[in-house]
Amino acid sequence: MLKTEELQINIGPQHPSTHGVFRMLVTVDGETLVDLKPVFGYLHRNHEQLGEVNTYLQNMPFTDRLDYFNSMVNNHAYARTIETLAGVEVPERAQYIRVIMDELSRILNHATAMGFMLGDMGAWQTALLWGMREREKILDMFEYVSGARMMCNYCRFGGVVRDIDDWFITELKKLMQGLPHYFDDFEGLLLNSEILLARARNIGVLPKDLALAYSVTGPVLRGSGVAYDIRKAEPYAVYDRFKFKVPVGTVGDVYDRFLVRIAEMRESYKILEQALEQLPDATGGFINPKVKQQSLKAPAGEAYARVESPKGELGFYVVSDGTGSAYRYKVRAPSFINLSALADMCKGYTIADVVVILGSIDIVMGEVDR
Amino acid sequence: MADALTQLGFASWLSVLIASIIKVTLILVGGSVGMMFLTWYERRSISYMQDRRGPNRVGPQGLLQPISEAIKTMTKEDATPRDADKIVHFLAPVVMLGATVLSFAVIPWGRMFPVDLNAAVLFVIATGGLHSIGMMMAGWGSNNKFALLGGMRGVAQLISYEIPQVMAIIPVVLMTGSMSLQKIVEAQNDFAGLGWYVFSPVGLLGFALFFTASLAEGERTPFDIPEADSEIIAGYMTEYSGMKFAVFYLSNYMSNLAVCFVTATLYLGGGNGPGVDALGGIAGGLLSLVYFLLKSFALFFVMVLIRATVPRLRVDQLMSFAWKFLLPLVLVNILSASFWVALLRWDQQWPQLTEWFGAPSTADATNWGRLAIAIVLTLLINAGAVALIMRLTNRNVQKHLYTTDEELALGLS
Amino acid sequence: MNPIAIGVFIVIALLTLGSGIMVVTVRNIIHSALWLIASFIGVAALYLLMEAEFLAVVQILVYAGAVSILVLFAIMLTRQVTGEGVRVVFERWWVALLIALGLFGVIVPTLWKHGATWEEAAKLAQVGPTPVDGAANSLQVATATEIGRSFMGEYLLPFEVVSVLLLMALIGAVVIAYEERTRRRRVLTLAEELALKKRGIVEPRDAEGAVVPREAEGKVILLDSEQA
Amino acid sequence: MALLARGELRSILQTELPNVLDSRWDTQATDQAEAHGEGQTVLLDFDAVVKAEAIVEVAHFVRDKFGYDLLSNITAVDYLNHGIIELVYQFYNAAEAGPDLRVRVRIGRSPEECIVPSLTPTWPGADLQEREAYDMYGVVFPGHPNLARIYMWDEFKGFPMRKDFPKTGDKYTHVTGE
Amino acid sequence: MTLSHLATEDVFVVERNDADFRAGQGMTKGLGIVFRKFRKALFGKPNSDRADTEGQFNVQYPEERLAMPEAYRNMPILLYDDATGHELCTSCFQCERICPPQVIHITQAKDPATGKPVPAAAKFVLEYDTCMSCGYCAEVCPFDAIKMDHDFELSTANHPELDVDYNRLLRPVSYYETIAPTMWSDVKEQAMKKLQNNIKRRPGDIGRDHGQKIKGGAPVAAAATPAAGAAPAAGAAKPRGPVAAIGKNMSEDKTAKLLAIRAANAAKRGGGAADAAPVAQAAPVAEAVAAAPAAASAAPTGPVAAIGQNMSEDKRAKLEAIRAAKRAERGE
Repeated sequence: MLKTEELQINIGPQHPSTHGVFRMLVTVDGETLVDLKPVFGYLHRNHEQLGEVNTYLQNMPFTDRLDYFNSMVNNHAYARTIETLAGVEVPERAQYIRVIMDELSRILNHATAMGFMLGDMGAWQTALLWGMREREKILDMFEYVSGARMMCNYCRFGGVVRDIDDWFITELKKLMQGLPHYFDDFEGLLLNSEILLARARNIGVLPKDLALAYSVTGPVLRGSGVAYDIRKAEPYAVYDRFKFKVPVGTVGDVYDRFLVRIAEMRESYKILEQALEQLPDATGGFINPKVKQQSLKAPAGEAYARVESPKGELGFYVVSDGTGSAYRYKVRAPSFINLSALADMCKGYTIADVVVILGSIDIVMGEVDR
Repeated sequence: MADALTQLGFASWLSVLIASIIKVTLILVGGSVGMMFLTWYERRSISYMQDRRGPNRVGPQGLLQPISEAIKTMTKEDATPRDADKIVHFLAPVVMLGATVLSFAVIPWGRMFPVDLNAAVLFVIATGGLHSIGMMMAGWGSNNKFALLGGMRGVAQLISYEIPQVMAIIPVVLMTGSMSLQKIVEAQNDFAGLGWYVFSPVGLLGFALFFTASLAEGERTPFDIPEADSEIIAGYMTEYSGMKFAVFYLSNYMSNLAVCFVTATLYLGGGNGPGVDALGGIAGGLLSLVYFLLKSFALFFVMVLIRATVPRLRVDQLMSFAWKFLLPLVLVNILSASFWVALLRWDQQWPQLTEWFGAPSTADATNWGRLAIAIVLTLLINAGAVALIMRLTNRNVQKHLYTTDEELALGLS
Repeated sequence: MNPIAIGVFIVIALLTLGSGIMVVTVRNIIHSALWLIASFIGVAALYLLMEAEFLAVVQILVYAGAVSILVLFAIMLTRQVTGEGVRVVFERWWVALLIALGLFGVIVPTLWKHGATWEEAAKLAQVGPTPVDGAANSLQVATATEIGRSFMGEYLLPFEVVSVLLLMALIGAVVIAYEERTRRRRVLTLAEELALKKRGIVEPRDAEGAVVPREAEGKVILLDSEQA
Repeated sequence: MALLARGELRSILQTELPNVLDSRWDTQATDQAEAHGEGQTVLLDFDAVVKAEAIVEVAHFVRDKFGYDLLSNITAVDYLNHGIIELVYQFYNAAEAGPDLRVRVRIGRSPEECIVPSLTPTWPGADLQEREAYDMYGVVFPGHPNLARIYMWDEFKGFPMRKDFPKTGDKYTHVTGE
Repeated sequence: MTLSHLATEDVFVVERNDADFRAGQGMTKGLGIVFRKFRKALFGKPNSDRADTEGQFNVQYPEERLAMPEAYRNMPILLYDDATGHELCTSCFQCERICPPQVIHITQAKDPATGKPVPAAAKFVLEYDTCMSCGYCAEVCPFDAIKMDHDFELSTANHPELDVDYNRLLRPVSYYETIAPTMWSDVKEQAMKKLQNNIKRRPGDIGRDHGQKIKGGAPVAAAATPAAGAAPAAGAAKPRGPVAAIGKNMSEDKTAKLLAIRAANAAKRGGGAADAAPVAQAAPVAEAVAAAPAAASAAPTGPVAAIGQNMSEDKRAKLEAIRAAKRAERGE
C-alpha cells in the first residue's frame, strides 16, 4: 500500500495570508491537511492587565487597538459595559450616533474582510481595493467626527465625544448613494463566478449542529444556519427600533459566510437609512453631562455587556472593586473564539483551502492575541 | 542577412556567425524590452481596473518604472540559503531564462522570422516544457518546503497542460499542412489578410483552448498555482532574491510574451491584416509588425483582465480541468478539423475520394458552398461537444463535494 | 560538413558523453537525474545539427521535458527528498554492463550497415535543407511527413503493436493507481464526521477514552446517499 | 426549554441536583457593595456557585434542560483577598435569546486546588478560553486535549494575570505563583 | 432549531444559486464589470465624490493632500499667546494624570525669589514615540493649553528626537487658529481670560521664556496678530515657531503653503469660519481670478483652494485661469 510522507509546514507567523502574525503548524499528507495547530501570542501585550491598571476612561483608547478595523464598535461595547456597571444613562441621540457608527463599521469591515478572503483565494486584489475605496470614504467621515481614522476613541461614558453635524449627515447621504453600486459591483464581480463557486462551495463546512458547540458567533455562526444576532437576541442601544433581517446560510461553508456578509452589508444599509430618518435633534444632547468622565467610579460588582461586532459577539466582562479602575477586565474577543473552530474546519481539505477558510473566519490579530 | 554579408566580402562562415549574433542580440533586446513594457502595461491596466493609477512616477506615465526596478533588484543582496544545493540553486534561473529565450528563436515578429524551423510550432512548446526542469531545480535546490511544494505543483501543472496545448495546435497544423510558423501565417492571408483561423469554428475553439492552456503554461491567474502567494508564498521562487529573482521574473514575463506572440501567430493571422500586402516591402513589414504587436498586446490585456477578476483554482481542480475539460474538447476539435480539411481539400489530400465520390465542382479552397458546409458541420460538432462537456462539468462541479456520502463511500470502501 | 559544423559536433558530442558519464558517477541521485537531462539535450542538439529538426524537438519535448521529469518525480516521491541522496552501488553491476555491451553490439553494426546512407545525408545537409513539400526525398529521413508515412505505411503493424502495448500499460497504471487511491488514508472533514456519527458510527476511542485522530484507514464504511 | 431569571438556576439546582452546589457559598444573601470599603472586591452570590468537579454535569444540565447551548465566555477572576479564583461560565440560549446564564466555580489559588474539569470535549469552543485561563491564571483543566500556554512562551514561569504577580521589575526572573 | 426569539420575516436564507446551469456566464459578467471599471477609470477624471464608485480615487500624496478635518488629532502641542508670548500651560498636571500611556512629564515652575510654585511649567517633555494620539490631554486641559496638532510627517531616523521638549512643543495660538478655527473660537474667550489671570500670578519672564527662546529673542509682540478670517491669516501670519518645528524636512515655503492649504480646507469644511467659507463657495470667479496673482505671490486664498482640494498648486492655478478664460469667452 502506498504510504505517503507527512510534511510539517509552518504557515506563518510571517506569511502573506495569515492576517497578521498568526502561525499555523500544519501537517500535510500530499496536499491534504492532516492536522493544524494554531499558535498565538506574537502580538500579545496583556491588554487585560492594562485594563486593570488604567482608569475606566484611560482604557477607552486601548480598546481601539483590539479590533483595529472596528474601533467604533469596540468603544461602544466598552462604554456600554462601564455604563451598565456604573448605571449611566445615555441620551437617545448618542445611541443613534453609536448605531450609525456601528453599522458603518460593519460595512467597512465586511467589505475589506471579503476582499482579503478573495485575495487569499487569488483574485488579485480587485475586490479588496474596491472595498478599500469604500472604507476610505467611511474612514474620512470617522476622522471628521472623532479625529482619527482607525483609532477613533469616540465613545465616552454616557454618550459620544463629539456630535455629528450637517456636514457629516450630508456626506453620509452621499456615501449611501454610492454604496448600492458598490454592492452590485462586488456581487457581480465574483458572486457567481464559476471559479469562486468551485473554490468556496463546500469548503470549510461547519455544520449547523456543531456550530453552537464551537462557540462561534457572528457571520460564521449565521453562515452555518443559526439565526443568532445580538442585535435581535438582546437588543442594545436602539436596535429594537429598526427593521432589518438576519441573513443565514444553509450549509455553513465558506460560500455561505461570504454570502451572509454581503447580505449583512445590505441590511446595515437599511439600518443606516432608518437611523438617519429617526435621528433625534440635538436638544437631548449627545453626552450625559452628569457623568464625571475622568474620575468615574463604579460600585463594586460586575458587569458584562456585549454588542454584535462585525466579527461576532464582542463582550467586556468587568469586575469592579469600587475604585476608579477595573479589578478584572476581560475581553470576549470574537475572532479569538471563532478561531477555536479553525483546526477542525480545516482538517481534510487542502492547504489552498486553509487560507481561504481562515479568511472566511475573518480574524484580526490585535483582538486574538490581545 | 547572411547573404548580404557574404556579398560584402565576408567569408561565408564569418557572415553566418555575424548574422546569428545580430539576430540573437535583437531577440534578446526585443524580448527584454517587451517584458519591461509588459510589466508596466500590466500594472497600469490592472490599476485602472481597481480604480487607482498605478506606477506613474518614473518617467512619462511611469514608463521607466521597470528600469528603476531592474536597478533595484540588481543592487539587492543575492542570498542563498545555507542548506541549499548551491549549484542547482544557482542554475535554476539560468535554465528557466534559457528555455524562454530559446523559444524566441522561432517566434516571428510580424512577418520577420528569426529562424524558420520546420517544426517551429513544436519547438515553442518543447522549450516551454523545459521550464519544468528549471522549476524542479529551483524547488528542490532551495531546500525549502514551500519551494518544493511550488516546484512540484508547477511541474505537474506544466506537464498536464502541455498535452492540451500541443493537441490544440494540431488543427492548425492540419489546416495548414505544415508545422512551420511562416507557412501558418501565410495560410491565414486569404480574404485581404483577414482569413485568420480564429474566424472558423475549428480555429475559434482551438484558440480558446490553446489560450487557456497557455495561461496555465505561463502561470497566469487562474492557474498561477506554482507561485500562489497566499498559499505557498512564492512557490519555487521563495528562496530567491536580487538578480536571480529578477531572472525568474524576466523569464516568466518573457514566456507570457511568447505565449501571446504564438497565439497571435497561430490563430490571429500573425502580422496579417488589411493593407499589408498592398503596401509591401519595408512599409508592409512595419505595418505587419504593428498589427502583430497590437494583437499580442490585446491578448495580454485579456490575460490582465482575467487576472484582475477571477480567483485561482485549487490544484486538484486545475488537474481535472486539464484532463476532464480541455482534453476531450481538444480531441473533438481535432476531429472537426479533419472534417474541415477533408471537405475543403479532399481532392488535394485524398485523390481517391474524388475518384469514389466524383470531383467537387471546383478544386478551389475558397469555394463558398463547400466552405459553408464545412463551417456548419464543424460548428455543429464543436458546439455540441462544448455544450455536452459543459453540462457534464457543471454537474461535476455542483456535486463536487468533499462530503457527499457517495464520495465518502467511494473513498472509504 | 563545414568546419564550423564539425567543431560544433565535437563539442556537443563531448558534452553529451560527459554528461552521460556524470550520470553514472555522480553521488547525488538528483544531480545524476539533472545530468541525464543535460545528456538528452545534447542528443537533441546532435539531431538539430543533422537537420533532423522534428526529431530534435520531439527529443526535447518527450525526453528532456517529460521523461526526465518523470524520473525526478519518482526519485522525489520515493526517497527522502530533502536529505542527501546516497548512491548505492548495485551489486550485480556486471549484468548492467552486459546489457549495455549487448545494446552497443546491436547499434554499431546497424550504423555500419547504413553508413553509406549517412554520408549522403551529411552531404545533403551541407547543401542545405531541400524543400519538403510534396515529393519527399528518400534520403530526408527525419521530416515529420516522412516519419508519418513510415508509421502509417511501412511500419504500421509494429506501430500498432506498440500503441496497444502502451495503452495496456496506461490502463494498468490507472487501475493500480485507482485501487491505491481507494485504499489511501483519508482525513475526514467535520461534515463527514458528523455524517458518520448520524449513521451511528461513532468515533473510535482508545483505552483512556480519548478520541483517536480522525483518520479512516482502509475502513469500510457505507452510507446511504440522502444524508448530509 | 425556558429562559431562566438571574438566580433562578440556584434554586432549581438545589432541588434537581442537590450535590452540585458548592456548600461554602450557599447563602442566598448577596454581598452588599456598601458593606465593603473602596478597593474591596465583592463576591456576587446570586448565581449558582457549583463545585468544580460538577461543572461538566451542570453545563450539560443547563444545555439539555433549558437550552443554554452557547457557551459564550469563560472568565477567570483572581480574588486575592478572598483567596479564591473564580471561573465564570456564561451560557446563552441561542433559540430563545435573552440574557446570559452565569455558572460560577470557585477554587483555591494553590496548585493542588486550582483544578477544574474541562468542558472542551463537549464544547470545543472552550478550548482556547481554557488555555487562556491556564496560561494567565494557572487553572488546570483535566480532560483538555492540549492544555499548553497560549500567549506566553512555553518556558515562561508564573501566571501573569494573577494579582500577586509582580507588576514591576524583571518579570522573567522574579517568579511567583506555583 | 426553533428560533422563538426571531419572527420568520426577520430571517432570510441567503440564495446559493444551486440549480443554475453554468457555462462561464458568472465569470463573463465579472470580466464585464472589471472592464467597465477600466474604461471609466481610463477615460474619466480623478474622482473624490463620496457618492460615486467609478473613476480614480487616488490622491497623489506629496503633491495632493486630503483636507484635514478640524478634529483631526495627531500629536499634542502646547500653545502660547502671540501677543504676549505667555504660554497657556499652568502645569496643573491634569494631562499628565489622564495620559493613558503616561508619556507627559511636567515640572512646575517656581518663583526664584520665594520658591513658591507658579502657574507655569518649567519643563514639559512629551514622548512622541509612545504617544497614542488619544487626545485626552487636549480634552481635559482646563486652560486649553494643550491641543492636538495636524502635522503627521514626523518620521525621523533619530529616535531620541521624539522625546519632544517644551521648545519644540510650543506653537502660537494663531497657528492653532489656522488649523482648527471653530474649535478655537468656541473656547477662545475663556482661555484668554484664564491666561490673563495666570499672567498676573507669574513673576518676571516665567511662563514666556520658552516662547522667546524659539523666536531668537525677537520682541514677541511684534508677531503678526491673527486676522479674523482663517484663510487670509494663513497667508499673512507665517509664524516662525511652527515653521521651525514642523518643517524639519521641509522647506519653509512648502510648510507655509501647507499651512495655508490646511487653513483654507478647514475654513471650507468648518461652517464656523463664517467670513471665509461663504466667500470660498459663492465668490464670483472673476474675483477669484483677480485674487489669483495675489494668491500666487503669497499663498492660496480660500476660493482657489475650494476648487480642488486634491490638486497641486500649479494645476489649481492653471485650471482657474482656464475656467476664467472660458467664462470670458462666453461673455459672462
